[in-house]
Amino acid sequence: MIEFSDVSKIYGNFWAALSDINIKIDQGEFVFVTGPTGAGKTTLLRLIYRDELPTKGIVKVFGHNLTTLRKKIIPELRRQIGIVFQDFKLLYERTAYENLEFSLRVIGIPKSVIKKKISDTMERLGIGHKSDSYPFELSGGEQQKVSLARALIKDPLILLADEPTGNIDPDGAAEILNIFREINYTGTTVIMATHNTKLAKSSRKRCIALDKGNLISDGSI
Amino acid sequence: MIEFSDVSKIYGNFWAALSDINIKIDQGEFVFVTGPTGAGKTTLLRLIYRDELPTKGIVKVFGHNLTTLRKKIIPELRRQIGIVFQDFKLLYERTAYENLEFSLRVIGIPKSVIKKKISDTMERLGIGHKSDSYPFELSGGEQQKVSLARALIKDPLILLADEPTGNIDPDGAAEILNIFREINYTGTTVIMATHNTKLAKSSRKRCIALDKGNLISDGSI
Amino acid sequence: MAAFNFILSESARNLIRNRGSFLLSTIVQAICLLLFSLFVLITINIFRFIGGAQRRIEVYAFLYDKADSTSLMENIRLLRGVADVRYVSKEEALAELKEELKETTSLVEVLGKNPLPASFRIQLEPGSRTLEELERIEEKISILPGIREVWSGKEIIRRLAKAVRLVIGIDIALLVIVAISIVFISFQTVESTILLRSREIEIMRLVGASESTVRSPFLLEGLVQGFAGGIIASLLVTAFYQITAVQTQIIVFPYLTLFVTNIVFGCILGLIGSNIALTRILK
Amino acid sequence: MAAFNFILSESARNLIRNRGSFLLSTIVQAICLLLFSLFVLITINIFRFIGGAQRRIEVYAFLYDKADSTSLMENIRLLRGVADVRYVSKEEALAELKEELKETTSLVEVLGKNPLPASFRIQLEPGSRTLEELERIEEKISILPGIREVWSGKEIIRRLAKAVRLVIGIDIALLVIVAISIVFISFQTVESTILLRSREIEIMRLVGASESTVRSPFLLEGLVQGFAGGIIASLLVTAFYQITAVQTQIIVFPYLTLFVTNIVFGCILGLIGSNIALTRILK
Ligand SMILES: Nc1ncnc2c1ncn2[C@@H]1O[C@H](COP(=O)(O)OP(=O)(O)OP(=O)(O)O)[C@@H](O)[C@H]1O
Ligand SMILES: Nc1ncnc2c1ncn2[C@@H]1O[C@H](COP(=O)(O)OP(=O)(O)OP(=O)(O)O)[C@@H](O)[C@H]1O
Ligand SMILES: [Mg+2]
Ligand SMILES: [Mg+2]
Repeated sequence: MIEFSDVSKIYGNFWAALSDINIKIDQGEFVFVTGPTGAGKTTLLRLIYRDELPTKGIVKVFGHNLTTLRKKIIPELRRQIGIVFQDFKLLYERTAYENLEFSLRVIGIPKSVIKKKISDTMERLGIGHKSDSYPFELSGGEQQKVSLARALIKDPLILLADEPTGNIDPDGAAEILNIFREINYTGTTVIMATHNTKLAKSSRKRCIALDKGNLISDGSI
Repeated sequence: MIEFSDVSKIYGNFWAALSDINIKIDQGEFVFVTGPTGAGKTTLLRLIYRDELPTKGIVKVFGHNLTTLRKKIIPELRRQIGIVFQDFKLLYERTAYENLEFSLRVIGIPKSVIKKKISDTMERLGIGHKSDSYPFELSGGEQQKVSLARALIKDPLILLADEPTGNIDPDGAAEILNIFREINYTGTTVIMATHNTKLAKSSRKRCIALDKGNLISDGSI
Repeated sequence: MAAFNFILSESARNLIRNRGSFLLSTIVQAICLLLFSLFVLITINIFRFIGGAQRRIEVYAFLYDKADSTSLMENIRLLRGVADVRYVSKEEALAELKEELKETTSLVEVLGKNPLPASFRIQLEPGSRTLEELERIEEKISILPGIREVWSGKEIIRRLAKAVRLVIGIDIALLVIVAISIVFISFQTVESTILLRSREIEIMRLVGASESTVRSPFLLEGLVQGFAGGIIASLLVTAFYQITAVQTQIIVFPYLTLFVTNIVFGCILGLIGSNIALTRILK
Repeated sequence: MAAFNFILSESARNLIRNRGSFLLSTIVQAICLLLFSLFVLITINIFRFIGGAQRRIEVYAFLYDKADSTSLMENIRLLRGVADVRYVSKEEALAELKEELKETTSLVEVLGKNPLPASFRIQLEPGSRTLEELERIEEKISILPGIREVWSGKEIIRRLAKAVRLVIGIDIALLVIVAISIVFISFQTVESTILLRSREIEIMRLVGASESTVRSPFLLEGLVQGFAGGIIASLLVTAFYQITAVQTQIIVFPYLTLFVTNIVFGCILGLIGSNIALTRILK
């Protein structure tokens, strides 16, 4: 379903964020991407949702070679992918509720059917009481949960979560991991980037370890 | 040096982010503020640099009652305080170097004397090679380190660090904690908010634990 | 398209958030269009005046007192380019002068004898109202026996031709300037909206919005602005119409045409401007 | 102040980043100022014309052929408000008429006898060039023996007074409109810069920038914009001066004054506009 073949990503002609990566992730897998700061975790995820193109090699998602994918198809690709951004990427001028609403309406889902969906998802993450708050009125962890809710709400085929617990306490992190496991059971491929090696280890899932752009291990640990 | 007397902070008339907090922090102390998401850690820090005023009670910093402090004095107060923001607050349109330069020039330090200082600080945090990168070209951890560098570079009397290791791997976090200890030895008061209770515990420092706006413990643990 | 409502509400949101610069740009566009309308108006009236003047071009041929007016008239009437010839006797000429000098009636009354000559007033066919034709006809008439002097409005024709060229030149120049200005203003406004919303656009794309969903609100903004500018210009033109044309009734004022033209023009140029902004900023 | 350089470079940065809307606003401001300059120009010339017309006001008193002109002249000269009296004989009147009717010399020559009356041309003192005074003097003269008829430019005076009121009214209205427009435009531009930079402002404040360091770049932006608008308007006025005044030399053109006024006016209004934006947005 997701396939990297000899993929390198070089920024600005000399900074190799990723070097010769070969990985294959099947539908329904749960994969951690670990590594220290600057290892290339975010870059790896960005290649999957075609925010960047590889400098070398081929990235295939749903069978499409992303390098040759027609521009018009990109939105359709992204609609199948839920993304939790490391920096949240919430709209500052909309409330938590409106942020979720926006992400659904932008892909053409009519206003009438989304109300219940939004409140359910927010309740599930424990931020139901914050639905009318603007991002600047939310604590760091609450913002992260809104970003998480936005990724979950569209029932994606692939969930990409970039450091989704960086601002959340250990108990909260464990809860979120449970939610990820649940949606993984329903068939969604989950890829989670984190520097929290301990969390990754304790979950006994496949773990892709990066360092300075190199793949240093791949498999359960 | 920093004194909270019966401080409550209520947002929007009903949401109590802090309730009846009494604490006293002396010059040269090293204090952790811990608690789960939404506990009020960021709010506590914001009261110290007078970004918010308490709804009730008195906050004193350097002997000034911040509620009655004249507006013209606020900049002078803030010049003594280095702040690592939870969301970094970097300027998107300036490189890492320019971000540091900006924060120094804004308080009237001439261009000529700051060059060496900036490169020294960046080297110390291991981001010297990224000085010409814009924030969007930096990984999450690297951005956090730039924010950290900006707080350290002005040799503050008080360092407020809000979740300064949220995007940094365990090794990196330990290094940063070492840097904090170093500048604490030179007399700077360090207050670090984190949900990483383990990190706080392992350092054997004073620890102010919050939950839902209430002070639940204060002392070394 | 389910996103249509969404696009509309997003556009409205944009406009409300940018209402200040929207207002400013709209006013400037309206002024441009108004300027253009006024110039079109002036042009139309100049052309009407020129047309009228050309139609009124006559060649005057003054006769000796003893000339044989009937046969002369026949000869002139046969000349190529001559449409009509009218004979004005000495008495009629005096009556005309009396008419023209209205205010000094007493002076005319005390004239002893009539010093004015009889004349032919020769009208030309439309195709012969040019400089060369006029010269040819003038020459042909002046050599006829019994003709004392021939006078034609050669100088007038020359000036009119010059005026026509000038007016058309200015018109084209102004049209180009106004069009460029309006496109530039739309471009400017939409560009700054895009910059202000660049984060929103990025996020829209990342959550899977199609290109048309991203672009439509901005195109709509350019369109609305052009439309608003056109409407305002049209209203100002209407006001101007009420003040001048209705009251004085001297000038031609194709007021409805101008009204529609302003709006159509504004819309098209607004769309072009926002389109340029979109293709320049959103690669 | 060590931050002065910093403020300058920040302002330059702002301007470069916003160059599009800066340009647009500056042009609009320039147009406003130009409009105002032109109207000042028109006003000055209208007043000069009115002054000239008032100075030329004369009362005509026509005499019976047998009247005693010398004693009458004495009497009139003694009237309050009369500055000077000139006697125009029947012959002089005819000569004048001849002069005026230049084109119809032949008509005047055939006149048998002179039908024109002799007259006094009475000039008034400056203070008496009002409607009431004119009526008083006219009445006084008309009852003198030997005076056939008195004619004065009452209607002209009435129209001039009306014109003066109108021109002053329009001037004040235009001044207010232009001033408000320029302030609004500066306000608008600076406001949108502030909104675009609100994050930067927040961060500046958090790292300890003084209020003046935060505000100065924006004030400077308003000032520079007003200044630029003034300069452009002044250059356009200069171009206009070269085209009209220098070549025709009919109109009065206090060209340097206008040049300076535009710039000063632009700067002050620009500052006011940006100041309003600052106090409104940055609490
Ligand atoms: N757009 C870019 N231009 C240039 N360099 C970039 C760009 N994006 C990332 N980099 C560099 O590539 C390297 C890998 O970045 P990436 O964001 O993938 O790291 P990461 O593993 O996500 O780190 P973190 O845990 O800190 O988020 C970093 O050194 C970063 O500076
Ligand atoms: N400006 C605001 N308006 C309204 N509510 C606010 C505002 N700022 C914070 N809050 C609320 O106050 C509570 C405490 O927020 P605070 O940011 O202090 O939490 P925190 O301890 O820093 O949490 P985290 O670990 O997630 O950063 C949260 O529930 C938050 O939603
Ligand atoms: Mg990352
Ligand atoms: Mg916080």
